[in-house]
Amino acid sequence: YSQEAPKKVTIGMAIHGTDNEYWNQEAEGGKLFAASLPAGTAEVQVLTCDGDDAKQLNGIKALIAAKGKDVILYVDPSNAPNTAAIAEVCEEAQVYWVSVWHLAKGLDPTKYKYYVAHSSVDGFTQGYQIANAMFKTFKTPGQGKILALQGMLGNDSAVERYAGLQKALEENPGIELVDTQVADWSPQKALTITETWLAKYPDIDGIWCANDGMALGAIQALKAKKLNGIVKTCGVDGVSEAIKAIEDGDMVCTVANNGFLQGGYMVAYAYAAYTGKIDPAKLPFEKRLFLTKAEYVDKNNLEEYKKAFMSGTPTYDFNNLDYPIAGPFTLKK
Amino acid sequence: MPKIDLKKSVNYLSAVSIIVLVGVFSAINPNFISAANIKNILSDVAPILVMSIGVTFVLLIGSVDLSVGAICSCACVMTGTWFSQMGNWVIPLVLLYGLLAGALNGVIFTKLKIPSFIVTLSTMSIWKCVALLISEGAPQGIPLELWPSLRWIKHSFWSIPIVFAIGLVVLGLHYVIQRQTIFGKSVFAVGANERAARIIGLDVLNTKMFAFVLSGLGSALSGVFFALILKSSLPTIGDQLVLVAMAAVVLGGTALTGGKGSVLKTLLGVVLVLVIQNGLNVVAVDAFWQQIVFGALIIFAVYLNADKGGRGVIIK
Amino acid sequence: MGQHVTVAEEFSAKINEERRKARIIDLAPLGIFLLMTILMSIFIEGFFTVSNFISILNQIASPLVLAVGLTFVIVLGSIDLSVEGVMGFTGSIITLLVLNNKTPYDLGVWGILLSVLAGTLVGVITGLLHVKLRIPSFMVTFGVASIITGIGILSYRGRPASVLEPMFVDISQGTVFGIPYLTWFAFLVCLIGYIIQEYTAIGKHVFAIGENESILRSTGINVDRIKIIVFTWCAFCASIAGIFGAIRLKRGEVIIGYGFLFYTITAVVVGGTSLSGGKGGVLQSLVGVFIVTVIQSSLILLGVNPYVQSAIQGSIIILAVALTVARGKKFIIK
Amino acid sequence: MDKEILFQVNGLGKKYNGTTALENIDMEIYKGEIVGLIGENGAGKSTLLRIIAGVEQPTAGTMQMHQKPYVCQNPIQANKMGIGMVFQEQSLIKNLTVSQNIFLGRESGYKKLGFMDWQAMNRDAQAALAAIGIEQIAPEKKVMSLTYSERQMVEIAKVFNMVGGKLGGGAVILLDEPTSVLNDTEIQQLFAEVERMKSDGNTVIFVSHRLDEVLHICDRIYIFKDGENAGVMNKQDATEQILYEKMVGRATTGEYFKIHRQTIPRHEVVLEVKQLGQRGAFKDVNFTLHKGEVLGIAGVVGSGKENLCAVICGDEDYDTGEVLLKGRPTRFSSPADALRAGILSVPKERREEGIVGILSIVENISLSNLKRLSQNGFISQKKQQATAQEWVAKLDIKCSGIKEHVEYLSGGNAQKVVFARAIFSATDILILNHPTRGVDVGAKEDIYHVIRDLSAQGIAVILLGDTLDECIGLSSKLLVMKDGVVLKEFDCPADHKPSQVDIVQFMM
Ligand SMILES: Nc1ncnc2c1ncn2[C@@H]1O[C@H](COP(=O)(O)OP(=O)(O)OP(=O)(O)O)[C@@H](O)[C@H]1O
Ligand SMILES: Nc1ncnc2c1ncn2[C@@H]1O[C@H](COP(=O)(O)OP(=O)(O)OP(=O)(O)O)[C@@H](O)[C@H]1O
Ligand SMILES: NC(=[NH2+])NCCC[C@H](N)C(=O)O
Ligand SMILES: [Mg+2]
Ligand SMILES: [Mg+2]
Repeated sequence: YSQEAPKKVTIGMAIHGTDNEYWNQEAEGGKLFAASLPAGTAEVQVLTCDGDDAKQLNGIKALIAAKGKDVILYVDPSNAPNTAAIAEVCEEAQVYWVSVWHLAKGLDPTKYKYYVAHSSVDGFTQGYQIANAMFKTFKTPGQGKILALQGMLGNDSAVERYAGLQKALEENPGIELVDTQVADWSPQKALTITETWLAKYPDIDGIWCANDGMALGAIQALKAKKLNGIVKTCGVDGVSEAIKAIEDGDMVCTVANNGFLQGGYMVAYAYAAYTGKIDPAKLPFEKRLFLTKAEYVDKNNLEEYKKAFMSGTPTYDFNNLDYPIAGPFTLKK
Repeated sequence: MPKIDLKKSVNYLSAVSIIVLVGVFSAINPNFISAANIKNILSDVAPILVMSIGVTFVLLIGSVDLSVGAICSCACVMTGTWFSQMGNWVIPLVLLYGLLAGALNGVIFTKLKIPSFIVTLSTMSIWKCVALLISEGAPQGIPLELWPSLRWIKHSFWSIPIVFAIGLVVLGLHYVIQRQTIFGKSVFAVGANERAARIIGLDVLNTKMFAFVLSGLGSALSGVFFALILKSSLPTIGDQLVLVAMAAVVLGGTALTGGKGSVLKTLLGVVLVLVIQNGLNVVAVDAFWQQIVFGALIIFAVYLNADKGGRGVIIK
Repeated sequence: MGQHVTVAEEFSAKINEERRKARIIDLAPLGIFLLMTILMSIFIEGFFTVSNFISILNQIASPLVLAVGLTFVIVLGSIDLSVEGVMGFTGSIITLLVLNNKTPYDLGVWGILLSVLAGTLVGVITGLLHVKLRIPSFMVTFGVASIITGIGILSYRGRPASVLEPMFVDISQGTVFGIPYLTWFAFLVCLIGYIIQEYTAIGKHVFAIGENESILRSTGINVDRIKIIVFTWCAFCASIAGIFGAIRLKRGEVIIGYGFLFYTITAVVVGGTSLSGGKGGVLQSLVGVFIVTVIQSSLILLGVNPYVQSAIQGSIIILAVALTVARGKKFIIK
Repeated sequence: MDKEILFQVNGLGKKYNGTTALENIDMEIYKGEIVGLIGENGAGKSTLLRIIAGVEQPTAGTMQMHQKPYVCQNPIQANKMGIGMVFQEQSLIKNLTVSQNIFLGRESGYKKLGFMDWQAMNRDAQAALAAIGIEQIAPEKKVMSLTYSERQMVEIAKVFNMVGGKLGGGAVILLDEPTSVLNDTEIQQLFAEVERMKSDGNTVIFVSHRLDEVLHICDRIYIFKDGENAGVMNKQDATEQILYEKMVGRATTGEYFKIHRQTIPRHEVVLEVKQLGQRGAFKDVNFTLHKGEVLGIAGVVGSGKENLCAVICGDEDYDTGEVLLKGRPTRFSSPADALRAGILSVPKERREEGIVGILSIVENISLSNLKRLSQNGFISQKKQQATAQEWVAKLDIKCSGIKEHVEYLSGGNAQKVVFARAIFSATDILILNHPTRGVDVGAKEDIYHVIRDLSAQGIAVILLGDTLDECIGLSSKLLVMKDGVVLKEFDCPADHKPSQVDIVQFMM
């Protein structure tokens, strides 16, 4: 083909899978950004990994092999340590990339030329936040017994959010965590476990769930015993059904991770570096690593939230790269 | 006898599927057969290959080993976690672990006479637990400052990554075991007709035992590979590999019913699976469609390999 | 020579002993189940309560239905890895067909029938691919599992629908004698499976195929047809389980099937059905499902550390099976 | 006899990609006769029967029944037309009941409201068994709990029943080596039934390697050689000698059991058994086995001889007494253990215990002695193949090459492979359990030669003969067992063999 044609960039969106609303939002965010570019200059390719580090790395290498340097990557890492391996691959291939959520311990993106930016949502804070909110809704606020449903063992988000719960428990000595189980993010498992629990702990005040899916499973078990709304639940993610559950009073709160925003803006960072609009080396630390906003949602701000996010896809001005920066990020040592 | 040779070549029909797929993929995107991508595929193949080779022997005796994924995870975690203290010396230790884990399967299987499916399902859950305990439930990266001592894993001879080269050596060893040792011959006899194997005077119990040991060893090596390539300890890395490894072995042409197959065929099976996986990304199949296309291609590939000769042969 | 006991007498004594042993071994899973139930009732707080039994009966519905289908496939000597996929697929599309928050359809009962039909059709295709293309069932169902999961996800494009259909609430919360409707329905499916197994020619042919397929072929029996029927039946059962999942969760996504494959195979094998075919049956699987479910729910009740839970479950299963297998010198175990 | 032609075969041929199993076969079969079919192993007998029974399709030629063209796609069609076959290898489903087996594939007659009426089926099965004079087998029993000979009777009952509707109308019943697993009483029972079928106007085609049986019961005898029709004789014109010559293509070389080559056992005792007993099988068995000796054990099925062998070769355990190997007490934990000590058995159930069907001849021959073929722990492919080649030639194993899978060999040739392996294993003691079952006369002679060679080398043999004749002819000492105990011991020197009558009186 001719040299004159504008270079077409492939935006690789490395997400976990297509079977979850949030992950699809990330991919959609990438597509929103691509749509904001002149037609024909960018295409989006979605890579899935199902939580498997090897599959994620292999997919990224395959994409780079297929498209050469005209690739930019958005990575929602299967696990934190994978960012280090990906950083190495991208550095060698000279491919600009960004990551979200997790960062390998000891990895400092600003030491890399092609690792443009990393943004995260603070899983620890999320777990902490929903726990505190839930405790406040108990008959005697701050007093009661709770159960906890954790996400998949060995998964970063699961670990972080659970640590958040632990901190909340420390600060609320009136709350007793009577039991905790792992439901692997699965509503089905959450349903089963909750059913069993309800046989043993009929007088429970709340169930802390590490994500909305599990909370929704637990709610079905509660509904069968007509305990929904009486036993409080909470989750993280902000999937549409959880919002509905909050509206119905079955759930106390959730923290909505805004996939559109993360996907769209982070890709915008990578693209800006790719086109030379920004030089990562010259950006200060806090503009390369930052926390993005997660929307805490409960009964009080439900309507606002729905207006902003649920009726249609949000629109963003991707030229304003500072927009998603909501707080400072600290590197784990 | 040319006739026999022809028959034999039919045994390696998976090669045809590979060639067909490589052809299709490279027609869609010529970069598929670029040196870089071939290198990608080969290094992706290595960990699954070493695991599948061991699994081949277990399937050859007609049993199953569901614990390979968990042993792999556990090995990956051990390597990743202890690398900071032991450096590369952790590798032999982890291989020893794999050997013992395989032997444990073998002992429970042969001494307690419990179906292998149950034995390995149970040890799978035990090793999963151990992996989580060692890693304290979360994936840990190998500290960046230690990376220099891991450089060797990225070495490659021309376009052949060192991991694949090691995989080939392992394959070669197993091929010799399969063809030229008493154990190898016994494996086939035990798988094809255990009653006869016993009467013939073969050591059935040790054969079974050894098959599980090899499977454990291979899985541990694959865990080591994952830890070194991904530079982290991942307690769930093996979860999805059990079915993938078994599928690759069967795709190569080794029968689940035992007694028929070869580790060489396993190489083809593994390559086939990873060519499909890699190809789907290289030719940019939509994510929503990837699983669908993957499944369809697998069925198509097995169909190409299926022995259409003997209608009398029973397919289970 | 002139002893009191002749060899013939010894022989009949021995045969009787063996028969007795065989009967005990056949009943062993049931014994283990009862023993476990007793021990757990004594030692686990909250186990011996009506509400716990109901919760166990509640949980048993989906795996039981799956196990009834899978039993036939395993007795054939084949395997079906696609049950999770079919379950997720049916459980997803049904939520799009009844009153829901995503699509305009409101087909009610017809939606249920339609999705069961679709799921069952997958079984027909699996069976056809297996016997016509002569691909081992392991591989066909491995492929089909991937395809059908993909189609399931595609059907709702990653954003699961939630069910608004009031019938679902009624079904999931309705009980007879305190036992949920769904569990009754699962028992019904189990009964149908048992009747097929014991009182139809096909049921017997399935066992015969597992034992020695070539004899059936040379008798002129249409073995292929039977296999297709069995895979269809299995997919039918998986579809029912998918519907159960959707009814219980009021939400359709493919992951409602995840984890059920090994759960169910384990239950079938623990019950006494051999993976090499020809042996076992629906009632055995019923017991197996109870054993595995009771273990699982006890570990939850005990509040065992989730890390260690699966390891304990594994060890108990080994012990349980160790007590139930015949272990002669010549006994062949694969 | 009115010579009404019932079934006709014209120019029939069968090729299996490459190998010719049958070529240009012509046969005429009359109503109400018993036709014998003999031939060496692999001569094509089973193939012909399978084609007639609809299991396989011919590649050339035509068939006619009642002067009308007979084309048959499957055995059920054949049954409807009045043709039924008892297969050479057992064809019952072990986990089904006797009645379910008898009516396998014909269940539709027993449906009541869509469900099976097992009672009705059991009643009919009882009747089917009674029709051939069998009362002691309960139709609701699972086949796996039956003995082999009971299973054979069930198979025969099944086939008789399947073509039963045609009784009097001229049915064809094909029996492929039905007697090879039956004892004498059962054989007599079978023959009586065959005669009855014949007198009802049916035809029986009877395949056997026991020429005396064939001469006893058949009216005419077809002889096959290498897939071709080598002649047909009337019973009156035939003798064992003539039949033998026709099928083998050469005359018998001297007397049958090579008695002139029988050696006198050496003095050295290799195995001694004292008061040996296994609960419910046998007890108080004593004997000594010398170097170079052939120790025959005679007895009907169930006399305990099979279990005795199983104990000696390490497959089963004993409960009382002791086994002394070269003077040392031993207890084998497995056949592998016994093999290390120098004992190996040639099992009776060839398909199940003797061969590994999906492996090649090469592998099957070498499996018991891989050590001998290895150097530094690695097996030499060359040696392995050379060995196989040697044995294929020595025992005249008919095959398309040494890489052929043993499952594709005829029954007799498969047995030769098993035999080759046993000898090649170079053990001190061989247990030969029906070593010539289903082996043709020519090959039998080869095997007898080999047995004599073995004794000459000093190898001790424990023999459970396929026939009593064989047992007497080959052995130098003979134990007679009945109901689990040794009733009598005979010396069988080459010049002074006991007669069958002497022995049978202790067996029955
Ligand atoms: N399915 C087959 N494929 C290839 N060759 C076959 C097949 N069946 C039979 N043959 C060939 O046909 C020949 C005749 O076999 P057949 O079984 O009819 O012999 P037979 O006379 O019954 O021998 P035996 O006395 O050993 O039972 C054999 O040499 C064999 O090689
Ligand atoms: N599937 C097959 N493929 C190739 N050859 C076969 C197959 N099945 C059978 N044969 C051939 O058919 C022949 C007949 O086998 P079969 O066991 O029926 O012989 P037979 O006449 O009963 O011999 P014997 O008297 O030795 O028992 C064998 O020689 C064998 O080579
Ligand atoms: N892939 C298989 N189905 N293999 C068969 C394993 C059978 C094994 N003996 C069991 O019962 O567990
Ligand atoms: Mg024959
Ligand atoms: Mg024969």
